[in-house]
Amino acid sequence: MSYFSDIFEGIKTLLTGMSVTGKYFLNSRKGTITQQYPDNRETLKMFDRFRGEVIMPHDEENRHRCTGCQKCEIACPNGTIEIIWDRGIDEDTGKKKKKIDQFVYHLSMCTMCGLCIDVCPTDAIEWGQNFENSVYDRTALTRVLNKPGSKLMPGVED
Amino acid sequence: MTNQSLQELIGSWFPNPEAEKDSDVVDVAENEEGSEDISTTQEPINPSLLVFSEEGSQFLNIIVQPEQLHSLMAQLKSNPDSQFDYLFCLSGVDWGAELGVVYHLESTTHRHSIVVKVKTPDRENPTLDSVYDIWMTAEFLEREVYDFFGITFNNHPNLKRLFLTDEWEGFPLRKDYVDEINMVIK
Amino acid sequence: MEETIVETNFKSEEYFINMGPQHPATHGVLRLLLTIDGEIIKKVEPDLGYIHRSIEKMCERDSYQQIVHLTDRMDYLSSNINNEAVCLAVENALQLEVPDRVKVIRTIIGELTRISSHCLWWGVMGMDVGALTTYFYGFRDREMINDIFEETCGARLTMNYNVPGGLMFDIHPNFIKRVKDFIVHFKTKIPEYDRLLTGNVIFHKRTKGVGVLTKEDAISFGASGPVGRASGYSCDVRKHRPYSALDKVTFNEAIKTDGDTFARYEVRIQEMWESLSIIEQLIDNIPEGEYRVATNAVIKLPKGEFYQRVETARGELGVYIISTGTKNPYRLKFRSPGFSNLSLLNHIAVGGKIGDLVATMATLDLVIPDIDR
Amino acid sequence: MIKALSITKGIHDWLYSSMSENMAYLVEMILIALVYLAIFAIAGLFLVLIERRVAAWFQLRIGPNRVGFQGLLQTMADALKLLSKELTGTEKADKFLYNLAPYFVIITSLMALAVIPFTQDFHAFDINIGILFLIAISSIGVIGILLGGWSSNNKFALIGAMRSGVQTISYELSVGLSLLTMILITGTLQLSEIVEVQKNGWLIVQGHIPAIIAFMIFMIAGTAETNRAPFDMAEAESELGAGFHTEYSGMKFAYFFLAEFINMFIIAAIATTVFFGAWLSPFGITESIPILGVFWFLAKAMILVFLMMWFRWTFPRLRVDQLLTLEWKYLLPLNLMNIVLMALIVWQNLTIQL
Repeated sequence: MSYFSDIFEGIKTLLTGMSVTGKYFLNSRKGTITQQYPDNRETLKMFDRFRGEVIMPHDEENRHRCTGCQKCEIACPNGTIEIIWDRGIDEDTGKKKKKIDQFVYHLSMCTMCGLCIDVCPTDAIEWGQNFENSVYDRTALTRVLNKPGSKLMPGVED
Repeated sequence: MTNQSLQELIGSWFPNPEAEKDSDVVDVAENEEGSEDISTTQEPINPSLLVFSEEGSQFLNIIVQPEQLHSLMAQLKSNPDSQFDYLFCLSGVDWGAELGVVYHLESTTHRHSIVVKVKTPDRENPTLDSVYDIWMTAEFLEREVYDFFGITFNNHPNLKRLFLTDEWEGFPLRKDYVDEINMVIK
Repeated sequence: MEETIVETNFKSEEYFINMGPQHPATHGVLRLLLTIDGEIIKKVEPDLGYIHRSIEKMCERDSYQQIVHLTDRMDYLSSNINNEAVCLAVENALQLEVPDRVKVIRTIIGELTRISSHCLWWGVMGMDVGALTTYFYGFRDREMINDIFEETCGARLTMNYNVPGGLMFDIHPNFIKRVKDFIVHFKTKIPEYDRLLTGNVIFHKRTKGVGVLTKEDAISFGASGPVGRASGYSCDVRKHRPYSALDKVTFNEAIKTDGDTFARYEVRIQEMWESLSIIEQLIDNIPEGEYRVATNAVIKLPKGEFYQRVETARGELGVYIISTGTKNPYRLKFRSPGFSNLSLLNHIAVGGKIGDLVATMATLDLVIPDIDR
Repeated sequence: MIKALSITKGIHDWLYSSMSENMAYLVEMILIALVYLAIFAIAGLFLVLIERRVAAWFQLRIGPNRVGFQGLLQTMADALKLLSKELTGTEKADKFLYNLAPYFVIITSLMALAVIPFTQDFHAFDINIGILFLIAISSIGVIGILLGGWSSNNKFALIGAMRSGVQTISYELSVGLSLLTMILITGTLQLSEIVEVQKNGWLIVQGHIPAIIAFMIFMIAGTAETNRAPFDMAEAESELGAGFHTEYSGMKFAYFFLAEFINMFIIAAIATTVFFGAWLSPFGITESIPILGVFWFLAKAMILVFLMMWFRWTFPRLRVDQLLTLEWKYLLPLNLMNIVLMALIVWQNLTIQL
């Protein structure tokens, strides 16, 4: 009588499946896996290494660590980074030296591969944890990372 | 099988009629030059029409003339000692002067691998034999090569553009392909 | 006078259907041209190239470090294994010996990637045969792995964690604990997967005897990964050509002989167990040491040809580099598993119903960017 | 025509006293129709919301909880959005049939709704062939699906429609036969009388083993009849995109959508009436307060609706040929055997009377 045993076996497997979903239904209050995203902004913290965007940290005196060596520009696969540099006169030595004018970062082209940060000899750029990058105009995604009037931190090049 | 014995075996299938004349050349080690004709005579110790090389590669490389490609491939698959039944990679290559295809073969029974290379100097209308009837996977792989390198395969059941549209001009993976709008040269 | 011929026989007519490029079952932008007679499939013709980015051409102008990050975008579900493949190829070409620590970490993350890919596949497989809830259960477990990746590598999907010479940075201090938590968690979840879907009688009816691929055809079509192994063809690169730390671990190659959709399903479920066992063997034994060997800033490969095979979640990935000794590869070819697996779709789907085609495609586990490199 | 509650009785008397008999009759009919349209709309929207919440809870999600308290107004907002949507369609569609199809579907479900005995007094249309009427009406809905799929000039829609036709025609048998099994006990087709019989115990208790089998068959066949997963061949979104309503948009799509949920409710309501004593409370605890009958009826129906949702969010979909195998090889023979068994039980007076 495999006809009837098939039916019973079939019903048994179906009930087993229903028991799995039924268990989750009963525990649905605490088992929720989705996030209530815009509501949990306060508590939502990204991991330290999260790659949201490239930033250039500045200290209190508006100084950064970028020497304008352009290694990141060469390492970038997509032409995300453009460094506009000029020659400035170093205050201490009085010699002419390369310094950055604008560190342009096109977030719209960035694939977050991390090669620029990996290759940077002075740790001038690092990952920012901001992930809310949507804007109304894509030109807003082109950013100048060095703040206006910022200078090179002393002692970086040594 | 070791590369050495494979080389002896495969070399014996395509003996070189020219080498028959100076019969004291029995060295089958490396880099013999072959000529264009297929010989019907069986001279197992003679050097072969195929060019063997292991330089700069982890596999045994065979360079074969386009005319012998299909018969070589058929033998590689069917011979019980070689049994290369798994074509795991088929790549088109633009060597500058000539276009070609590289076949990576493996035997699932003997677990040895081999590389077969075929080149054609005709860049305008390059034509090779299809190996679709030997390994079915070649149908798609050859279409891909046709799409990007423009190499036509004889006896292919359905040779048309696979990735690109039918109206596409040129073959993008060739070295001389120019597309000033879409290609970003660094 | 004209003769009128009256057709007396009832005739069925074959017709075309465009399945995709926007279709729920094609998982991306794959277009299938179906020739159908009623419900029965007569021919399946894939039309590709909707998202082709010509990664192989891009590689010819990129440095070897930059190539690695492009491979994230091929089979994005096993991105770390793709990275590993290029890195191994470059390291082998340079004859660079990476530290054991790197090998072990690469293997652990690779196996985690495989589990996460299979979790996603399991969810989507259920969805394709109509059980929508599996999708969320699969994603729940995948989320844990993604969190591990995010903490250690900084990204969830396109991690670019491997660089030629080792890893971009060391593992996060929480890594080992989180992985162990995951193992404990996931060991209770696979039996649940079995109860929900594997044992289900409707699922059996939908998958058994559907899309049968014989061993000979599997080899001839170049099928690899779970698709090949379900046909009884031992094609696990991890077993036959172990790379990284895979020669230090013991695991079974999941092989089934039926070659149908259910066999492919079972192989993947079993692979999750095997991957868990590999991670368990390694997670307590991560050797101390460097996480990276310094390479030249500009990597130049010696003249020659290099081929590296790895086993991604979908099958055998090959990286074929032809180098002329410059900083860019002369030609770089990716042998992608999905491409070969797609090519056999017509062979095994013909004669089935539309529902069979969907179930078959689900177990081929196609990732379209992998095909449209 | 209507056994009115006291309020409705008041309206009834007022209407007949204030205008001529024919006029009052007409106005009363229109009023009843409007009431049922409102029930249709509210119940449909509510069931959609329930389905979404239940699905979310099965799937470890939260579900809609933004619009209104706990998302109560979410489906209302969706309906408003659908109202404002452009009505698209294919160029070569058969416009007349294409536009007609949704009305077939909603009118049949409205008609079926009229026969449902919500409680003793809340019962618009209590004819003596109630069950027969329900079976007859519920199979007209498939014409709407067939027309919609055929006329929209889309191959996916056509396949969906054909599958739906095959499916409904087959499963109609099982629905009918399983109800017939129960009619052997009641001896009447009139719904109110079927409920009367159950004062001695719900029919699923009275008929014990064959009744339980009939109930299971009815639930399976009923799920199939409403084209819901695991029998949602007509839609099968992973195979056919959206099936027969691929080319419908805006409110026309919403009609199909609402009708599907109302049909689900109707199947649950029939099962409640025939197997679970309709408005009768368990063990007669609130029999003295007749107005609570609506509550009991809806509670029982909702449990069955939940069961159908549980099916939907657990099981994979069957293939179209397996669907027919299930009907013709399993359900139909079982059903026929079951009728004989039930006939024996009724003949030998083996029913359990409480």
